[in-house]
Amino acid sequence: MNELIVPNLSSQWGALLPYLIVAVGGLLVMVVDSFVRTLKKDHLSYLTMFILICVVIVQIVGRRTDGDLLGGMMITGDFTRFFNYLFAGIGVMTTIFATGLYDREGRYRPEFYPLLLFSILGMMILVAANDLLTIFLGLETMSLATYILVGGVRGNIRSSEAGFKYLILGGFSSAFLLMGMALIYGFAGGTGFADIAHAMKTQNPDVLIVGLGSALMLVGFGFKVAMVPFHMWTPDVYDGAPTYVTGFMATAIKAAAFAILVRFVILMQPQLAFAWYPVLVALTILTMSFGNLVALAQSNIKRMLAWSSVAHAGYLLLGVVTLISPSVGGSDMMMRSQEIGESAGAAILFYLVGYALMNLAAFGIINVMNHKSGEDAVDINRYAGLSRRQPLAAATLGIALLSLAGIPPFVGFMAKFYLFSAVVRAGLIPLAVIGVINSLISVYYYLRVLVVMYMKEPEDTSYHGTELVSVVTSGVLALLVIWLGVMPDAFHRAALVIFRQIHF
Amino acid sequence: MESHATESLLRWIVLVPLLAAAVGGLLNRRLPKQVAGLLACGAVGVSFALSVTVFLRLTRMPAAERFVSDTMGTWIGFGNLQIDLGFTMDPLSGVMALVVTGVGFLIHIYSLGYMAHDEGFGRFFAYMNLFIFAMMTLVLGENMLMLFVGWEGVGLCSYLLIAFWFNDEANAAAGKKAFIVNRIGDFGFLLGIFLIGTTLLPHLAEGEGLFSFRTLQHHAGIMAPVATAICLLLFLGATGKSAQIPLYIWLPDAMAGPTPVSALIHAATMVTAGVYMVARMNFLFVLSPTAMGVVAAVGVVTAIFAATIALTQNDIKKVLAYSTVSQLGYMMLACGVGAFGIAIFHVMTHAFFKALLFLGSGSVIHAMSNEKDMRVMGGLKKKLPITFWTFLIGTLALAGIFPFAGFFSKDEILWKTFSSELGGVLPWALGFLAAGLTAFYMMRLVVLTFFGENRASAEVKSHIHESPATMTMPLVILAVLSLVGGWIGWPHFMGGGAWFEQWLAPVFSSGHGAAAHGAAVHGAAAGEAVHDTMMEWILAGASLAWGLIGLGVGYFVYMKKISIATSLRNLGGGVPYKILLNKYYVDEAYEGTFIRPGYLLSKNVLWKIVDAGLIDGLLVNGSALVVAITGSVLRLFQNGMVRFYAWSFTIGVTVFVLYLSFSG
Amino acid sequence: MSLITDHILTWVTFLPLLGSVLLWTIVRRDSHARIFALVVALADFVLSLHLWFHFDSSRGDDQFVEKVAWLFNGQISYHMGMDGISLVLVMLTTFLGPLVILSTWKAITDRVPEFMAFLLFLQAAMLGTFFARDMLLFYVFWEVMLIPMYFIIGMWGGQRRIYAAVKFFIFTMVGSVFMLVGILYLYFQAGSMNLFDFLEVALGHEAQLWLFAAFFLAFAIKVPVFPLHTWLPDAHVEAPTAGSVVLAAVLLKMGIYGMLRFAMPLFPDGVAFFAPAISILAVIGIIYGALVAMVQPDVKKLVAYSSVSHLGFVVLGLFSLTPLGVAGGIFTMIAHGLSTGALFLLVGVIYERRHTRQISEFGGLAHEMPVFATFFMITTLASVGLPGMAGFIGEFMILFGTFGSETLAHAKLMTILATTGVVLGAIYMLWMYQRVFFGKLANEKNKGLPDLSLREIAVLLPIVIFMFWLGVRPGLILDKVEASVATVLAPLNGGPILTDDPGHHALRAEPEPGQDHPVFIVRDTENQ
Amino acid sequence: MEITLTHYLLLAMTVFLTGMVGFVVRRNAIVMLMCVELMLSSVNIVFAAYSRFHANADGHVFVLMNFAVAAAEAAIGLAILVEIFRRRRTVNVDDLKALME
Amino acid sequence: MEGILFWVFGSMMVFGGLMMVVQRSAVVSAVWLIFAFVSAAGIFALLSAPFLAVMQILVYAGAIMVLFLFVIMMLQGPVLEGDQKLLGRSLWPAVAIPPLAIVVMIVGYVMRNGLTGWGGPAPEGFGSPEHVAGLLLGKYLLAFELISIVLLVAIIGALAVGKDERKLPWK
Repeated sequence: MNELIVPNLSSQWGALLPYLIVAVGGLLVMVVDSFVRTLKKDHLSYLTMFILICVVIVQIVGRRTDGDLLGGMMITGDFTRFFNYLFAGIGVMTTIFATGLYDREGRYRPEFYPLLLFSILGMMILVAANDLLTIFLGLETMSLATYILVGGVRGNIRSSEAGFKYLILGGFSSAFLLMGMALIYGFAGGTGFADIAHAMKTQNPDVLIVGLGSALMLVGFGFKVAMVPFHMWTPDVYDGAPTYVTGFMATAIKAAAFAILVRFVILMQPQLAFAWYPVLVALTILTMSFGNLVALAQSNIKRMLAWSSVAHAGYLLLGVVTLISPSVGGSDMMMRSQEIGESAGAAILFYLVGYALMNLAAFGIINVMNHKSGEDAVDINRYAGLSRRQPLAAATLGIALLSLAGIPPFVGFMAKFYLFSAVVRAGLIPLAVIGVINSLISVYYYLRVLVVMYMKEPEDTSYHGTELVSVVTSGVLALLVIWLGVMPDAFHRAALVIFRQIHF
Repeated sequence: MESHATESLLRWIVLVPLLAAAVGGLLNRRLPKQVAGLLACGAVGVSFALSVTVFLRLTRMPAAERFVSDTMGTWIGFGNLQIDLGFTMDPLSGVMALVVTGVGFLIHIYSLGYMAHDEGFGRFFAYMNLFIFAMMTLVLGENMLMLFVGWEGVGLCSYLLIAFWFNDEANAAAGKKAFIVNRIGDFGFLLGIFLIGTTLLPHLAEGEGLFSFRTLQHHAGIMAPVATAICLLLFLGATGKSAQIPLYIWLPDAMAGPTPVSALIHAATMVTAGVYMVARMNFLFVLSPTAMGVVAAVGVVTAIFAATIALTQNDIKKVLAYSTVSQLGYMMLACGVGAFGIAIFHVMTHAFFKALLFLGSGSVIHAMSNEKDMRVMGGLKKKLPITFWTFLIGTLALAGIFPFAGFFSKDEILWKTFSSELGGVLPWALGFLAAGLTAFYMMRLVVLTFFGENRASAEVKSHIHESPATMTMPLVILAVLSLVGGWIGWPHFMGGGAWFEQWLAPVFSSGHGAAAHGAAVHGAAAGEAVHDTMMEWILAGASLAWGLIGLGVGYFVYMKKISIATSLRNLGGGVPYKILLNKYYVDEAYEGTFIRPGYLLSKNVLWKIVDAGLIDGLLVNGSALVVAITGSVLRLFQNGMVRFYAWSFTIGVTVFVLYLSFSG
Repeated sequence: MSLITDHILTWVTFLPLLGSVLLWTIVRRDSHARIFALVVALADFVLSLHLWFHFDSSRGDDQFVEKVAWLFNGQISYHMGMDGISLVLVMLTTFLGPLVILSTWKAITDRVPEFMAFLLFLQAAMLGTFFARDMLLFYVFWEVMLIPMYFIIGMWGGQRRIYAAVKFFIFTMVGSVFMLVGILYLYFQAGSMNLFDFLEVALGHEAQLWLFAAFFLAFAIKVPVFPLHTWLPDAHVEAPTAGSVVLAAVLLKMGIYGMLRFAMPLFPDGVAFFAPAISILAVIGIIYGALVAMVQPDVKKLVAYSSVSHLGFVVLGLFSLTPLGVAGGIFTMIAHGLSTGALFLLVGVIYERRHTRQISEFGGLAHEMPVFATFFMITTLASVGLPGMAGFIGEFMILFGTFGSETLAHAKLMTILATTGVVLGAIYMLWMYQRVFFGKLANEKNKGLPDLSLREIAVLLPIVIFMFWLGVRPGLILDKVEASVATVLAPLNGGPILTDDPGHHALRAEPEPGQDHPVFIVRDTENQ
Repeated sequence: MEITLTHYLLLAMTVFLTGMVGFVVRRNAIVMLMCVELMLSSVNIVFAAYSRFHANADGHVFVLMNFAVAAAEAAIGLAILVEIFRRRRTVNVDDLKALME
Repeated sequence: MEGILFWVFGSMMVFGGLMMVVQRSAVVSAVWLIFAFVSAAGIFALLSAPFLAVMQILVYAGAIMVLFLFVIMMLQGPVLEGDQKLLGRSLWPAVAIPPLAIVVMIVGYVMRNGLTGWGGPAPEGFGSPEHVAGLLLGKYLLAFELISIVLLVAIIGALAVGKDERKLPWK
C-alpha cells in the first residue's frame, strides 16, 4: 500500500550530530568501563564531561541545518540547541558533583555515566520531538534512565524505594500520557505535529476526544514537572535519590518537561487550549501554593527543595498559562498578544536557566555536606554554623537560596521579574498577585536555612562539605547567579529570539 | 512698614549668657569655682549693662517710635513663610529685659554664696546662664517663634535646675513634671501659633515675617474672626508657664530646686512669661471679650485658690510658691481686665519682692542646714537680722502695705478690676479677699520663722548663722527695690504720674484704644472721673486696711493665741484643713484621672493587648501561624503511600474529565 | 577627575559596595577591616560632599543624571539622578556611615570583616535607593537592602535576633511584592520603567486607587505606619547598635522617601482618596507610638516606639499635601535620623558597658557618667523637639503645614491630635531619662562605669553639632529641598496654603504663568 | 447492532479504568505493575482502533513501541523490586515508608 | 460476526482485568492478566491488526508475563500471600467514584453525540507485518533506533540494580 519513505539522512548529519554524540558516547562510556581495567576511578567522569562538552562544541561550530529531521520526527533549531546547551551544562555539573562522592561506600556507580548520558539523550530528543511517538520515546528514555539513577544505589533502601515509587508512578502517568496521545492520534489521524496542526486547522476539534487527549497529555507532562496533584512523588523521590541525581532531576528533567510542555501547548493552542485552560490555571495556583506551604513545614533540606521545586514548577506553569491565556488568542489583538506570548516564553526559558543555576548551586553544596561516616546532612540543623566552618560553602548555598526566594540582585529575582511581567502584561493581575504572595511565603523557608547557617552556633561540627571541587564549582555557579541577576538582558534577548523560532 | 532703628547690641544681651553657659558647661569642673562664678555673674552683668544701654537709648526716642531691632538673618525660610532670627526691644520688652537681667544678676551674686559648697557649682551656673539666655530670647525675640524658643528654653532650664540635685528622685520627678506640664501649655501655644499663621499667611506682603509681632499687630484685624480661639489657645500656654489653673500644679513641686532657682525662675522671671506673652499679644486679646473674660476669671480664681492653699502649708518655700501662684493670678486678672500695663507693673514689683522673699527664705534654709519646715524654725530674728529685716520688707510689699512696691501694683490691679468694663465687683471682691489672705499667711510665715523660740534640734541650732555678704547684699538691694520700686507707678489719684503705665502705653495703645472705646460706648463722662478718684481713694484705703488686718490677725494668731489656729484647723472636723493642706487633692485628682489611667491604658491595653496581642500576635504571627499550620496539614497528604499518590493523580484526571464534559 | 565627577552618583553608590566586596575577599584581619571600612565610608562621604556643593538648589529637577540602558532595549535603564530630597537623605546616609563604623570599634568583635562588609553593602543599597529613577532599579536596591540588614540583625543581634531578623525581612517583603505587581502594571501602561514616563501615564481612577494601595503598603511597612509597625521594635531591640542606628536613621526614611517620590506624585487620585485615612493612621501612630513608648521597660524599645511616633508626624506632613508639611517631613526625617541615630548610639554605649538595656537596671547614671548623661540629655531634647534644635523645625513645619492644609479632611482636628504627640514625646523621653540618669545610684553594677571615651565622643559630637546647627540654620536643608518639593507636589496640584494666593508666587519653582504643565524634568540632562 | 469505533473506545476506557482502580487498591507492587500493563494494553486498543478508523498504521507502530517500553519498564521495575525485596522481605507498597513526611 | 466476537473478546478482557484486580494472589492475578492479554490479541485481530495480535501474544502475554511470573516465583513467600484485604470499606467510595464519574460523563457524552462509524472497510494489507515494517524502517526509523536505546537502558538498569555489586560484569 504506502511506499517505503526513507528519510534522506545525508543532509541531516550535522543536525543529528549532537544526538549521535551523546548516544554513541553513552555506549562508549559503557564499553570503556567494561573493558579498560586500568582506569582510575574518575576517568569515566572525564570521558562523560568530554562527551557533553563535545555536544556543546559541535553545536557551536557545526552547521546549522534547522528544521525537520528524519522525516518530521524531530525538529531542530535554536530552541533545541538552547536546551542542548542547558542539558550539557547540567550534565557536566552533575558529573562533577557525582564524581566527588566516589570514595563513599556504595556510591561507586559506573553505570551512572552511561545512564546520565542516555537520560540527557532522552531529554534532547524530547525537546526536539516533532511527533507524539518521539515525545513518548524521548520521555521514556529519559525516565527509564532516571529511574535507575534514582533507585540504583545498591544497599540504600531509601534510594531503592525512591526509584520504585518514581518508576511505578511514572508508569502510571505514562499510561495517561499515552492515552492522551492515542486520542489525539485518533483525532488527527497522525502522530506528527504537522498532522496535528493541520487537523486542528481543518477540522472541528471534538472537545472530549481532543480536549481529553490534550488534557491527559498535560497530565503526563504535569507529572514530570511536578504539577499538583500529580506532584506527590516529588518530595519522596528527591529525598531518596542521591543528592546529585536530585539536582539533576530538579533542573534538567524539569527543563526538558517544560520545553516539551511549552511546545505542546503552543501546538494545541489556540483552538483547544481553552478547553482546559481554567483547570490549568487552578492547578497552577494550587501548585505554587501547595509547594510553598508544605515546604514551610520541612526540616529536611532536600525535601524542602523538593517542595520548592514544586512551587517553582507552579511559577513556570504561570508562564505557560500566560503563554496561552485567552487574550493571546484574540484575533484583533494578534500583534500585541504575540508579543505577550513571546515575553512569556522567553521568561520561561530564562527562568529554567536561572532555576538550573541556582538549584545546582544549592544541590552542589548539599550534595557534599556529609558526616565523616558518609551520612548525608539532610537535616537543616546540620548546617548550623556552616558559615564559620566553610564560609564559601555557606555563602554559595546562601546566595542560591536567596536567589530561589527571588531576592535581587540574584537571577531568581530577574527570572521572576520577567515571568511576572509577562503575566501582568497579559492582564492576569490576580495570578501575578497570587504568585508574589507565594514567593513571599517561600522567603520564610529559604531564610530558615540561612538562619541556621549564619545565625546559629554549630551543635555538631562534624558535618561539612567534603569535596572542594564541588564547593568551588557551586561557588562559580553562584557567581553566575549574581551575574545573570545583574546583567540579564543579553541573555533574555537571546531567549526571546530563541522562543520566537517555535512560536506561532 | 515703618522703618525702625537697628541695634546690634541687642543680640549680645542674649548671646553673652549663652556663650558663658557654653564655656561654663563645657569646662564644668575643670574651671575653678571662682572663675566659673565670675564668668557667670559677669555674663549676666554684661547682659544687664547692655540692656540698660539699649533701654536708655529707647528712652531717648519719640514715644511712638520706641523700637529697636536686631535681625540676624532668616531662620526658617520656606516659600512665603519667612521667620527671622532676630531680637527687638520696645518699652515692654525693655522693662522685662531690665527686670530679668537685673534681678537675675542679683540672684547670680546671691548664688555665689548659696551654692559655694555644692559640687555642681559649675553646672549650676551654666544652667543659670542658659536660663538667662533663654529668658532673654523669650523677652526680646522678634517673633512668636523666637518667643517660643525662649519659652521652651526657660522650661528646659527650669527642668534642669529643679532636677539639679538629681540624687533625690523627687527632685528629678518635680523637674520632669514642670517640663511636661509646661508642654501641655505649649500644646495650646503651638496651636495658637498655627491658627495665627494660617489666618495671616495669605495676607502677607512680600518679605514680611509671618510671626513677627509687628506684623501681627499690623494685621490684627484680619485675625478678628478667630481671635477668641487664638487667644484661648495662647492662654493655655500661658497657664502652663505662669502656673494658672489648671496647670499650676508644677510650680509648688518646683521648689525642689535650689532656692536661687526658685527666686529667679519660679518667682521673678520665668513664671511671668505667660503674663508677658498675654501682654505682648494684647492687640489680639482685646479683640475677644470672651478670651479676656476667661483670662480674668482664671486669674482671679487662681489668686484666691492658691492663697487658700498657702494658708496651711508648712514648707517655707511651698508657702511662697503658692503665694507666687496667687500673685500670678493677680497679674492675669489685670491682663484680663485690660490693664496690661499694670500687669507688667506687678510683674516687676513682684519680681523684686518675691525674689527677695525667696532669697530670704534661702538664707533661712541655708542657716537651718537645709531645713525647710517652718514648724521646726522660729526665733531667727536675732540670729539672722539682715535676713529678717529684708524679709519683713518683702512681706510688707507682698501684703500690699503702703508705700512698699506691692501696694502700688496690687492696688492698681484691684482698682482696674473694679472699674474696668471687663471687671466688676465680684472679681474685685475675690481679689480683695485674696489680698487679705496673702497678708495673713505671710505674717504666719514670718512669725513661725522669725519670732518665738527656735524649735530646731540642738545640732542645727548650733550652726545657725547669718549668711555671707554675697547673699545678704542682694537681699538688701532687693529690699530697697521692694520699697521704692513701686514708686515709678505712683498713681494719678495720689498725685503721681503713673509713669510706668505711660512708658508702656505705646505698646498697649490698641488696648487702651479698646478700653477708651468701651468707655465711650458706655458714656463715661468727666464727672465720673471725679467719682472715680473718690472711689479709688476709698478702695486703696480699704485694701491697705485689709492688708494690715491680715497682718495683724496673722501676728495675733500665731504669736499670741496659737489655739485659734488649732481650733481653725479642727473646724468642720478638720476636713477643710485637710483639703487645704493637701492642696485640694488636685495632684491626686490628676493622677487618678489622667496619669494613672493613661499609664495603665498604655501598658495593659495598647502595648500588651493591641500591640503584642492583636497586631503582633493575632495579625502578624497569627497569619504566619495559619500559613505554617496549613503547611503542616497539607504535609500530611504526603504519607509515603504510593497508592494514595496514585489516587490523588486520578482525582486530578477526574477533574479534567469532569470539567471538559461540562464545558463541552 | 572627570571620570569620577561625570559618574558621581555611581561612584557614591558603588564605592561602598566595592569596599564590601574587598572586605569579603581580601581584608581578613579584624583590625584591618575596621580601618578599611572606615576609610571607605569616609571616602564615600567626601565624594558625597561633591554632590552637596555642586548641587543647584534653584532647580527642582534631577541633577547629575546618569542613564544607561539595562533591560528591554532600554525601557528599563540604569537611571540615576538626584534632586534636593535625595540629596539631603544621601548626605544623612554618608554622614552617618563613618560614624556608625566608628561606633562598632569595640562593640563588634566577632566576624568583623563580614560585619563591615554588610554595613558597607547596606550603605550602597540605601544610596542606590535614593538615586534610582528607574522603578525596577529602585526596586532592586530596595530589596537588596534587606539582605545586609537581615544578616546584621541576625548575626550580631541579641537574644531573639533570629525572630527579629526574619520578621524584619518578611514584613518588608510583604509590602514590596505587591508593589512589584504595581510596578509591572505601570510598566506596561507606560512602556518604560522610567519614573518620569510613569508620571505621564494617564491612569484611571480605580487603577490609581489600587496602585496607590500597593505602593503605599510597601512604603508604609517600611516607615512604619501604625498597624504595620510591630516589626520595628523587635528589629531595633535585637539589632546591634550599628544596625539600629542605620535602621532608624536611614532605613525608615526609605518608606517616606518612597511615598514622596513614587506613591504620591504617581497617583493623585489615590492620594486624594486615601489621604484622610492615612492621616488618621498617622495621628494614631503619633499618639499610640508615644503612649506605648512610655511604658516600655527597655530603652531601645522605647526609642523604637518613639520612631513610630515621630514618623507618624512625617507621614501626616506628607499627606497634608502642602509644600510646608512635606518639607517639614523631609526635615524631620533628617532631624529624626540624627536624634534617633544618636539615641541608639548612646544606648549602645551603655549596653556595651552593662549588657542590659532595662530601664530598671539603671538609675543615677548621671553621677558616674556625666558626659554621657549630657550627650544623652541633648539628644533627648533634640528628640522631643526642643526649639532651637533640629527636631523642632520639622515638627513645627509639619504641624503648621497640616493645620493650614485645605485638601486634607479635618486637617485642623488632625493637627490638634498630632500636637498632643509633642506633649507625650516629652513625657516618655524625660521619664526615661529620669529613671536612667537621675536618682540615687542604686544598682551596684553601675558603680564605676567608665564615661564616654574619646572615640565615642568623636562619634557623637558631629551628630550633636548638627542637631544644633540645623535647629538654628534649617535653611541648610530647606533651601536644598524647596524646589524639589514643589516639583514632587506639582502633580498633586500643590498645597493650597502656600500657593493659593495668586498675589504671591510663593515657591521659586512655581511654573511660569504661561506654562500649562509644570516641568518635571529637564530632558536635556538625561540625554547627555 | 454494528460494532463501531466508539465501542472499542468504550471498551478501552473500561479496561483502562479497571487498571487504574486496580493500581489504587492493590498493595502488591507486582500487581500494581501489572495494572500498569493493563492500562497500557487498553491504550494499545485505542491506537489500534484509531489506526483502523484512519486506515493508517501509524498507530500500529506506536503500539509496537509501547510493547517495548512496557517491557523495559517492567524489567527495571521488577529489578528494583527484587532489590527492595532483598532488604525488606516485602513487596507491599504500603510498607515502603522510608520516605514520607 | 464481528459483533459477537467483539462482545466475547471485550467481555473476556474486562473480566480478565477485573479478576486480576480482585484476586489476592499475585500468581493468580498474573494468570488473569495473561487471559486479558490474550483477549486483547483477539481485539487486535478484530481491528485488522494481525501483526499486533501476534505480537501481543508473543511479547506481552509471552515474554513480559513470563518475566512477571518468574519474579513472583523467585520472590516467593510474601508475594504469593497477596493482600490481606484490598481496601478499607470506607475508602471504596473515594476510589470508585472518580472512575465511575468518568464513565458516566463519557457514556453521557457518547449518548449525546452518537456513535462514530468506521467509514469503510480496512484497506487491503492493512496492519500486515509488511505494512508496519515499512513504517518502522522508513518514517519511524528514529523511533526504531530509539527503542533500542530504551531497551539498552533497561538492560543496564536491570543489571545495575539487580546484580550484586561484586558480580557486576565489569568489575
